[in-house]
Amino acid sequence: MNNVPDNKDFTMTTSGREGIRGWLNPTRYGWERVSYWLQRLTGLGLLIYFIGHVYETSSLTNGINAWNSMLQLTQTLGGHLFLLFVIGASTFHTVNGIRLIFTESGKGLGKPGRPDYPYHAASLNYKQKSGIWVAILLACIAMLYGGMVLFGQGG
Amino acid sequence: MTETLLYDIIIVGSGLAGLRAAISAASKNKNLKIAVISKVQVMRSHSVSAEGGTAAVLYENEGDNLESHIYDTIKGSDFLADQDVAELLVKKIPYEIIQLDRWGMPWSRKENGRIDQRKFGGYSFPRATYAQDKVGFYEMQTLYDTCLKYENITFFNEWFCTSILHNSNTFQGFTCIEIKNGHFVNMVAPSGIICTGGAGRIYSFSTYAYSSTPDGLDMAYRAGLALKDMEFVQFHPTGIIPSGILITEGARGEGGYLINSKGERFMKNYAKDKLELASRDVVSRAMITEIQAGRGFKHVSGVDCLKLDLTHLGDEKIKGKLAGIREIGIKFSGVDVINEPIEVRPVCHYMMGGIHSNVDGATELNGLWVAGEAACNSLHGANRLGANSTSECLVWGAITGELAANYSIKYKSNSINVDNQQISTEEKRIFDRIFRGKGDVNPYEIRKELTDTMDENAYVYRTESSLVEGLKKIRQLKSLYWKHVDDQVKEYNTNFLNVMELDSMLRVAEVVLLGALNRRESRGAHSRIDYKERDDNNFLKHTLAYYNDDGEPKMNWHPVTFTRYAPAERRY
Amino acid sequence: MGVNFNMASLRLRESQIMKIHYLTGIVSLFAVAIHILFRLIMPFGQSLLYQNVISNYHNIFYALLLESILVLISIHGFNGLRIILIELKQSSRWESTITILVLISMIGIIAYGTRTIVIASGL
Amino acid sequence: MGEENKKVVLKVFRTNYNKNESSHYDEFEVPVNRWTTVLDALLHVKSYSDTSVGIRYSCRMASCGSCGMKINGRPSLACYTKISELNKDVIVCEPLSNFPRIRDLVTDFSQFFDHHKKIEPFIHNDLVPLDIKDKDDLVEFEQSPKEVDDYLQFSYCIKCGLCYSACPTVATDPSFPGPQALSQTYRYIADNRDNDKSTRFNILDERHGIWRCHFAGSCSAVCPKGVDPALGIQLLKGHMMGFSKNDKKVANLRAKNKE
Ligand SMILES: Cc1cc2nc3c(=O)[nH]c(=O)nc-3n(C[C@H](O)[C@H](O)[C@H](O)COP(=O)(O)OP(=O)(O)OC[C@H]3O[C@@H](n4cnc5c(N)ncnc54)[C@H](O)[C@@H]3O)c2cc1C
Ligand code: HEM
Ligand code: SF4
Ligand code: F3S
Ligand code: FES
Repeated sequence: MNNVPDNKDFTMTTSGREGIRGWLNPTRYGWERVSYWLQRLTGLGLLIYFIGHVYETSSLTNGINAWNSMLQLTQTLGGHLFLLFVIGASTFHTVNGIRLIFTESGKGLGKPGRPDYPYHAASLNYKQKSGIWVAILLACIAMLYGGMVLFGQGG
Repeated sequence: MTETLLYDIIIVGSGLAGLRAAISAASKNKNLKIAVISKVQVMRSHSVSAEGGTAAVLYENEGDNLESHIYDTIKGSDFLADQDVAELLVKKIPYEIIQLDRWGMPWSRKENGRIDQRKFGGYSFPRATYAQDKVGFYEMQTLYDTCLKYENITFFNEWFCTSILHNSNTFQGFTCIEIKNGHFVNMVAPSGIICTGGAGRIYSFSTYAYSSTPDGLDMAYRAGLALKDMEFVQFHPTGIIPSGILITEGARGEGGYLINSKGERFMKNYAKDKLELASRDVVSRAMITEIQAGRGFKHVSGVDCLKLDLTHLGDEKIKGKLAGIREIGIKFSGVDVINEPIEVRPVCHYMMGGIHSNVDGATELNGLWVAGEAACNSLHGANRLGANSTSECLVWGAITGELAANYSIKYKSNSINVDNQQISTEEKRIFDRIFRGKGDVNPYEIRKELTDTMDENAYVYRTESSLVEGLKKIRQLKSLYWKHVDDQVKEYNTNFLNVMELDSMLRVAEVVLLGALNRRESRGAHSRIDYKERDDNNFLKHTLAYYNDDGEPKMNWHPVTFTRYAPAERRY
Repeated sequence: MGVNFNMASLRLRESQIMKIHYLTGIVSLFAVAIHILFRLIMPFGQSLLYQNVISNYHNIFYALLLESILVLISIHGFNGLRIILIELKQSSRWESTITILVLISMIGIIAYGTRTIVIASGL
Repeated sequence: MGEENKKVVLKVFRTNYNKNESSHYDEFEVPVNRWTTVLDALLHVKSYSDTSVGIRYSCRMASCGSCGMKINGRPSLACYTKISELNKDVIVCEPLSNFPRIRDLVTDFSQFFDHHKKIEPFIHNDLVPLDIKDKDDLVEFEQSPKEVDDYLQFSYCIKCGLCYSACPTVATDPSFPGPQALSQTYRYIADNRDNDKSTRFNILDERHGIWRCHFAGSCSAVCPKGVDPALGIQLLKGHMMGFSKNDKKVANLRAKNKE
């Protein structure tokens, strides 16, 4: 315990720090960076949706009219698009999240070994990348299906 | 007044020697305040480039013995080594190897868990202790990390030392420039250790890091200390073209061949027992002879060369033991050594000479020691065996660290009485005469001319006329109107440092040439076409050069210490 | 500092928090899956009819499911928010503030959602 | 030097000291051949065009870690990037992100080094004397080649800071140790000469510690030495969570008389 670093040592010199600008172009370092960015974005998006959803359902307590007028709000084009985003986001976040739970517990990354030039980082392997692609793909499929359900009913 | 910092021990240079000295001193007494100054960030010192191995006798019950290491070293030196020094190295280095193991060094291992060793040029037993082909790098890392254990070691990253402060014959401190902001600072202490490494950047074709310039040697030289045996410059047989980056001798130790344009292993004509694993001077001379006889290759850049063939070693051995070499080959030469031979040429690699010291690394100034490549305690004589240099750094790092610590404990800071005159003279020298100096010749062009001259006139083979011509050229360059710094900003001014480095290069190059001119014999790495034989009657002695106020250096001689072996003919 | 009273003693190790984060993530995956399945067993439009929704709520197991989703996702989501925020700016003041605000919002949302569930399920 | 004598334009980031630190880019035309590295080109500029370019360099063979900079937007070693590989006529050199700037391409590494120091990067072992005092201690640890391979890769780190420059967490969080320091922790934990996990776990199990890595992988993508810091970090997390069992057998000293 006595070795916990003392954060006060580090002054807040952010000079030279990339800051949130570093998020702007998620593709420049490869798929893992895209995954990082999407996981954050979808996580935040879902949180907003979740808060909204809890608020939305609270109208149940005020009877059928309140519920219906609340539903009315979501039955718009914008509402449907937002719902579509939520479907995609939750699919991606969940699938990628499961991948990350494994990864961040050290599973599926390969073993350290003697690196051979030209170096290929074991951790940025095919399994990981395909995990990300699958998450994106499933998110797209879910959105397509969701779109069919939502818009198919002439919403 | 300039700022003054007081420490108990100041170590200039943070290569293997400097860091080893710091740990040795720091563990001696926790209250000693130790400063480690380096013109590069501490862990970036040139020592990280060492590749092949560190020589030590580890397996006495498997056929190796200390005596054999001592003899190999002395024979390698062409009998110019001080024999007591060689003995001391050989006795101490096994400790250092095991010590590094305790500190986390990733030595390459045998299947039974013991430390592995490989063959190296000039040794009669596989004695080069290795960690893949990045020995120096791993040793540096181990020592650096271990230094972080000691709260009493302070690193001064990117501080450039310019001169030694002393009081007649007692060391007092150093003057430095903090590169980041350009401040001029005095560092004073009862004792100091100079570990500023080699100076191979006085040659153009060189394995050294850009930071390996002779400012440390020059600083001692200007303070009145002698430079010893500077004419002995080692040319390593296998530097790649055009960069001069080294292919370690370990590549030949693992079984690599040198071939000429007829596809012959020509070394059989020069060293029929040891072939490619003869000592470096022998192999380099053989290579130049082959090239001059027209049996060389032409590199696409137009340079003559020979080839190093590793293709028969196989994929697995190369990837396992020479991974770094393969990487260097692919990246810097465009050749994958698994598939094809790589073009190589003898390249400036090591300076046997340095600041004159005794067997303990003590200099002519009380309280000042030297260790590592900057020192010349005469371990290597006229030619160093590969893998003996990192050994030297570790052993004398440890010795001088301890001696300096004892000295500082004994004398404390009350021996210090800094001469302000010296400080202001130094301030004038570097700021008035260099930083604000005037000139119209581009110093970088001078530097190029200087290093090309050295390549041309003081390479593997030397003659009276090449040396005289070289000396003339250097003196002419010196007299040109070049000492000026275009960049007048204080912060991180590398232009200023480059010009200061050049100033020292010119002086030290002159000493190298003059020493070579005076030594009218061929011994070890110094081969004179006009004096082909070793001449033990006249030249079995060390060269000393003393500074003489920008006049010609004062040259002198110094006897060699013999304890057990009389000079004999040297064959491999 | 007032905010920082004796947080240290209450403080979970960051590895414990991450375990909770992962666990809440995975468990809520199953919980949400059931929640959505309930919506898909009948045509989507019908699933949103007030009567159907309320009758779902009256199923005590479903209500408990909703409650657990509420708790799990609040913990997971707000912890995620906390992570992002403490990476953006460092000072013990900011961090304590974030921790407290996140805890308050978490509890607030859980309370507010629980109120809905309790009332709608007619308990 | 014969061969294709091409020219490229180097666009170099400059801090301007005179005009209150407003920065700009300078352009220089330099001749290149197939071996020219970005470092060679910059040194050419320094020698013959503008001596004031601030740049840090030493070994020119990718082992000292001095010359990290952003080349065409990507953290790279200047001595390890050949112009011919870049396939561009304009090459943009900028200082590494996430380090305070000192001058032009030179950045301040003190915080980066501090992070490294904080993780106590040296062997901890309370069973064996770590400093050799006398001849009786003159035995090495028994460590098989396979056990060396468990940590060797992480030992390749040259402290160049490229990973630190690329990591999105470091970009906003100066207290986060960063990929270099974290992977060095793994290096020592994986080394079977070390027997003290708990101290290092305690150091890292902290608000701004190891958990602030979200496996963005950018560190491993830019590492010039194949260290793969992301791998070390995730493996370390697995150990800290107790999800991966630690099957490391702490090394013994070789019995003195055993062959
Ligand atoms: C490519 C290569 C491979 C090699 N391989 C091997 C090998 O396999 N085995 C072997 O035994 N040897 C080898 N050597 C030789 C060996 O590496 C060196 O002799 C040894 O590393 C020198 O170490 P050092 O501690 O003396 O100095 P260096 O490591 O050279 O360090 C010099 C230090 O001094 C500092 N310094 C210099 N001037 C100043 C100043 N004015 N102010 C402040 N600081 C200053 C520098 O910053 C640096 O920290 C090799 C050499 C080269 C070039
Ligand atoms: C349903 C299954 C879910 C799983 C498996 C899951 C998993 C994860 C994982 C693994 C992370 C990354 C943590 C890290 O890298 O440090 C994460 C982050 C996050 N999650 Fe989830 N999550 C799920 C659902 C949700 C939901 C529904 C929300 C919204 C309320 C949410 C909000 C967040 C937020 C805000 C983050 C922070 C982003 C970050 O740290 O980069 N998650 N989740
Ligand atoms: S991990 Fe790689 S990128 Fe990071 S400092 Fe070490 S060598 Fe450089
Ligand atoms: S880039 Fe940063 S987020 Fe983790 S995987 Fe590497 S440390
Ligand atoms: S100069 Fe040493 S890494 Fe580039």
